[in-house]
Amino acid sequence: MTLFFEILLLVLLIMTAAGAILVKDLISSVLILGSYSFLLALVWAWLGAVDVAFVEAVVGAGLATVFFLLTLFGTAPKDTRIRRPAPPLIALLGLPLLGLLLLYSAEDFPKFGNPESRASVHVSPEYLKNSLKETDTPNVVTAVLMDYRAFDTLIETGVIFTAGIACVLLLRRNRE
Amino acid sequence: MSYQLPVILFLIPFLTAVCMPMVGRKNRHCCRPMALAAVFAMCVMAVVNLWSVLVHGETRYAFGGWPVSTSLPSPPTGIEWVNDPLASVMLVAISFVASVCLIYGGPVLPQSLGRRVVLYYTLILLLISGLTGIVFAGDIFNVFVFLEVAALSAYALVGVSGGRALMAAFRYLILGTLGASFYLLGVVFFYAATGTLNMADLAQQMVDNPELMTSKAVIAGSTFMFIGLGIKMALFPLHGWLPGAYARAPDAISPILAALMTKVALYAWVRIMFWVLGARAEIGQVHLLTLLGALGAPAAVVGALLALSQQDVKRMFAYGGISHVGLILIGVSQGNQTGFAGGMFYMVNDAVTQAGLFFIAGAAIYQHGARTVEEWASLRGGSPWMTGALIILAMSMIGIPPTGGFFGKWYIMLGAIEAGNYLAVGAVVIATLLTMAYFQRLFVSIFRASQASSSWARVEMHISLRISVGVTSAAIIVLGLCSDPIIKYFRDIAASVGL
Amino acid sequence: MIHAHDSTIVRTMSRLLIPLIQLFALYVLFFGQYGPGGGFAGGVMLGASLILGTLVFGPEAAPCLLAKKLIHGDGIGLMIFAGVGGLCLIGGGEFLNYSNLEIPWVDTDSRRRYLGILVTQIGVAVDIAVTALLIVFSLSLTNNSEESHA
Amino acid sequence: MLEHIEAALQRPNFIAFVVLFLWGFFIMVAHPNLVKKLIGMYLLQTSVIFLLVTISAKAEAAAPILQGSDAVQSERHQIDPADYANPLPHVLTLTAIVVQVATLGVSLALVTAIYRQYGSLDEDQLLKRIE
Repeated sequence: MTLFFEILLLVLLIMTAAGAILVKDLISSVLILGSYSFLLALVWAWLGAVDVAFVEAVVGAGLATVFFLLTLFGTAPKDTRIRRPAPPLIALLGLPLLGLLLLYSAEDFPKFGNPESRASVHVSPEYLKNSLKETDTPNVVTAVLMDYRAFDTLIETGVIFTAGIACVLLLRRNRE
Repeated sequence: MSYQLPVILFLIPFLTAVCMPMVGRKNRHCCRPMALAAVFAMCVMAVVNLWSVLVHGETRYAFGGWPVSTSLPSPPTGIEWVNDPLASVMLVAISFVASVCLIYGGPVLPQSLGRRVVLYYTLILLLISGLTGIVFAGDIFNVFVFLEVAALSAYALVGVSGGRALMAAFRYLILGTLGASFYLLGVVFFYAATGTLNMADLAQQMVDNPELMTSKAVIAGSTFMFIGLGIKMALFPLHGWLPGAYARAPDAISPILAALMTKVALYAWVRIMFWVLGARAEIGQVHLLTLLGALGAPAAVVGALLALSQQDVKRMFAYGGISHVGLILIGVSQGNQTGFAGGMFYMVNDAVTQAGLFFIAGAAIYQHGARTVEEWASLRGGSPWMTGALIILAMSMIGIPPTGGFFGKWYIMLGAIEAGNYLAVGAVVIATLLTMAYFQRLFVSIFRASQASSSWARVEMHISLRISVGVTSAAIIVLGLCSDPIIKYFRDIAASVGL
Repeated sequence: MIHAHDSTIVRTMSRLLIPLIQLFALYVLFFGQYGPGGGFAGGVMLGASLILGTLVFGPEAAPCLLAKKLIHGDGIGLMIFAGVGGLCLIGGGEFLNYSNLEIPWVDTDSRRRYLGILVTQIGVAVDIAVTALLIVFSLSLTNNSEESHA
Repeated sequence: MLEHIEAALQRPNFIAFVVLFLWGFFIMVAHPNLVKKLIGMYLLQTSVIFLLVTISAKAEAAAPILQGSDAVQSERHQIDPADYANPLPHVLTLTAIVVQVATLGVSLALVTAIYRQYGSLDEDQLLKRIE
């Protein structure tokens, strides 16, 4: 796999993530977050996850940025902190340790992109082989999302419904 | 018919919650009876489900008719629910506590709700259906989605009374999302190592190739899952969100949160620990269970210690809850049947006790406006129901014979002695002494009030407060009296899981 | 806080864009089984087109009034999804098992599942569109514009 | 020690995940501004999803959509799973992205309500104003 362009994409991803936080003005940091989500949609598309790239671009970049901007228009768009607070000591010590622990466990992960990885041998060939016969839908991801694991999607829609109700409950004052 | 019971049990609160905003738009007074009807129907169905599981044994429900762990050699492609003895007992406890909390919730509603009371009841029903889903789930990603439904409704319900509760709800949201992301990371690690999400299939793979357990991906995965669920169950080092959230939550909500949220997260970890990783799982040469016991002991002691130093009564009961989570973890991680049975029995009993405690704390605020320990002196003239129930609840928290608390702690200690780690026994004893201490503080402030102030007007409790407080104390006594069959029931479950 | 946008370029551009977005959203929704996209993406795009309409044409214009009407139907999408799932229970099938939905002129199991997937996608799209509107309207509510939805 | 680094270098996606995860975790916990905390939370959740999808990637694998000739081919049962990306993580990612935005919506509602009540987004000023 010619990895050069992909490494560039990953580096750009990390840079926009860092930029989203280090920028002082909240609105520009939100917009950088929007660009981060679009970059992430690019990464999904490169990895072959077309459905996810579509939803990430629409929901992750579109909807999340609209929510952020609406909140910032209603509140203070400036990060009032002039001098950035020094990061607490335990963070400077703890996080690299956690990072090393994570990297230490990288060995047993499948190599990037090898088809014989445990994840792509056990259950997913079943979806690929007989999803077209059983559900007549060429797009296997939609078949799995809406039929094989339809209950997850039902509870997923329940989560969205809860979020809508929670926002109205928290923000709408009654007019009694 | 009994095959479809789990889904009907889930659909009752879920569909009522979904159609409540539409129905409640016109007349909002119909939403409370609808919620009560839904929860009572759930109670009845839960008892029928328990009876059918006792008669017919365990059943597995495959959603969408796809092959699941029943046809195990072929890979499970669908989502599965497990309707086994532990799940049905837990469900009876959840629906009973939820219905009592809803009865209690009537007069104690946050005042400024007005027309939004419809949405308030919708979120409560969504919280209950989320918890029902976790109890039945047989698929680790399904547990994550149900955790999210329950967590999102809990964040909003904590923040609904405005003011300082919003800040507590925001902190609860940040830590809750952190916990959910850690749990999802654990799911990703398990999926990368084994390729499946079905719990039974995971367990089968752990048995088939034992070197999987020593692979770093599975070790890191189970650690992250434990950290994620540890935050959700407010285990000692990760409990930062709980006191603020429960103390600031509206009085009708803290019983539901205190009694159900942490217990169901603990139940999810027990399900993963014993049904997926297996009781004999070990990292390096150290048994996973001894690690858990080592984490449970300080949680029990420090939780009770912090409760001792609290002024706000609700915050004191919240810390008591944290110490009880540690106690249950000690019991469950002794690695023998008595410990497991004691831990599970104590979990069911603690759900009822925590609900009762927060009923009394809410009633004290509602009737006498008494928030801190000193102000509880005004309870002296309160109705006999309140002080009577407080005595029974204190006996259950401390562990005095007729109540269920005693038998739970008794079997936990028996399990610890049987397993031979006396550190855990010491932790249980110290936690009990500290619990006794902070309840003694409460009783002193109530009964030491000088004779002159006995002219308090006898304030009669609201009828629904009386019913809920009475029913909880009765339930604790009943749990205590017929604890033997329940303990034997849990022992068979422990035997079935290979303890 | 939402007031009509004054520059004519934005207004004319969005007058052209909004129907296009909605058309594309419906395409994405109904062709989610043949190509990328589906219930989630289609629903959010429907919501986004109405949000664009309210932001640009102000609270009194048609898109915003339509959005305010839509807001009250916040449970309909979920009812469609759970309803179809529940219909499979009749006749003893499992929940969400579309193959034993009794659709008159459809005989093969896979065709029934195909239709089941299509209907549930519509349910998901409606639910996510309405919730996106709900969250946007409640977030953009300021102290003065008092209007309550319960 | 060397083979650990070498093993990690073979997996660029894992390194990117670790960097994003720690960055999001640090900001979410340590940054005083509430909105910046939420941006950190967004980054943390996205990093977990990033790891989930990169597990499903296969070298030279097409998107899992069986169109035209693949559809016919699948009728005759010769679908070779190696040349299609693994669909299951995509489904989990779709669900997780929507959960992420739902949590974001509720948290921003809380932030707006807090601002309306206390008038500031900075955690330290808020704690001062609460007392």
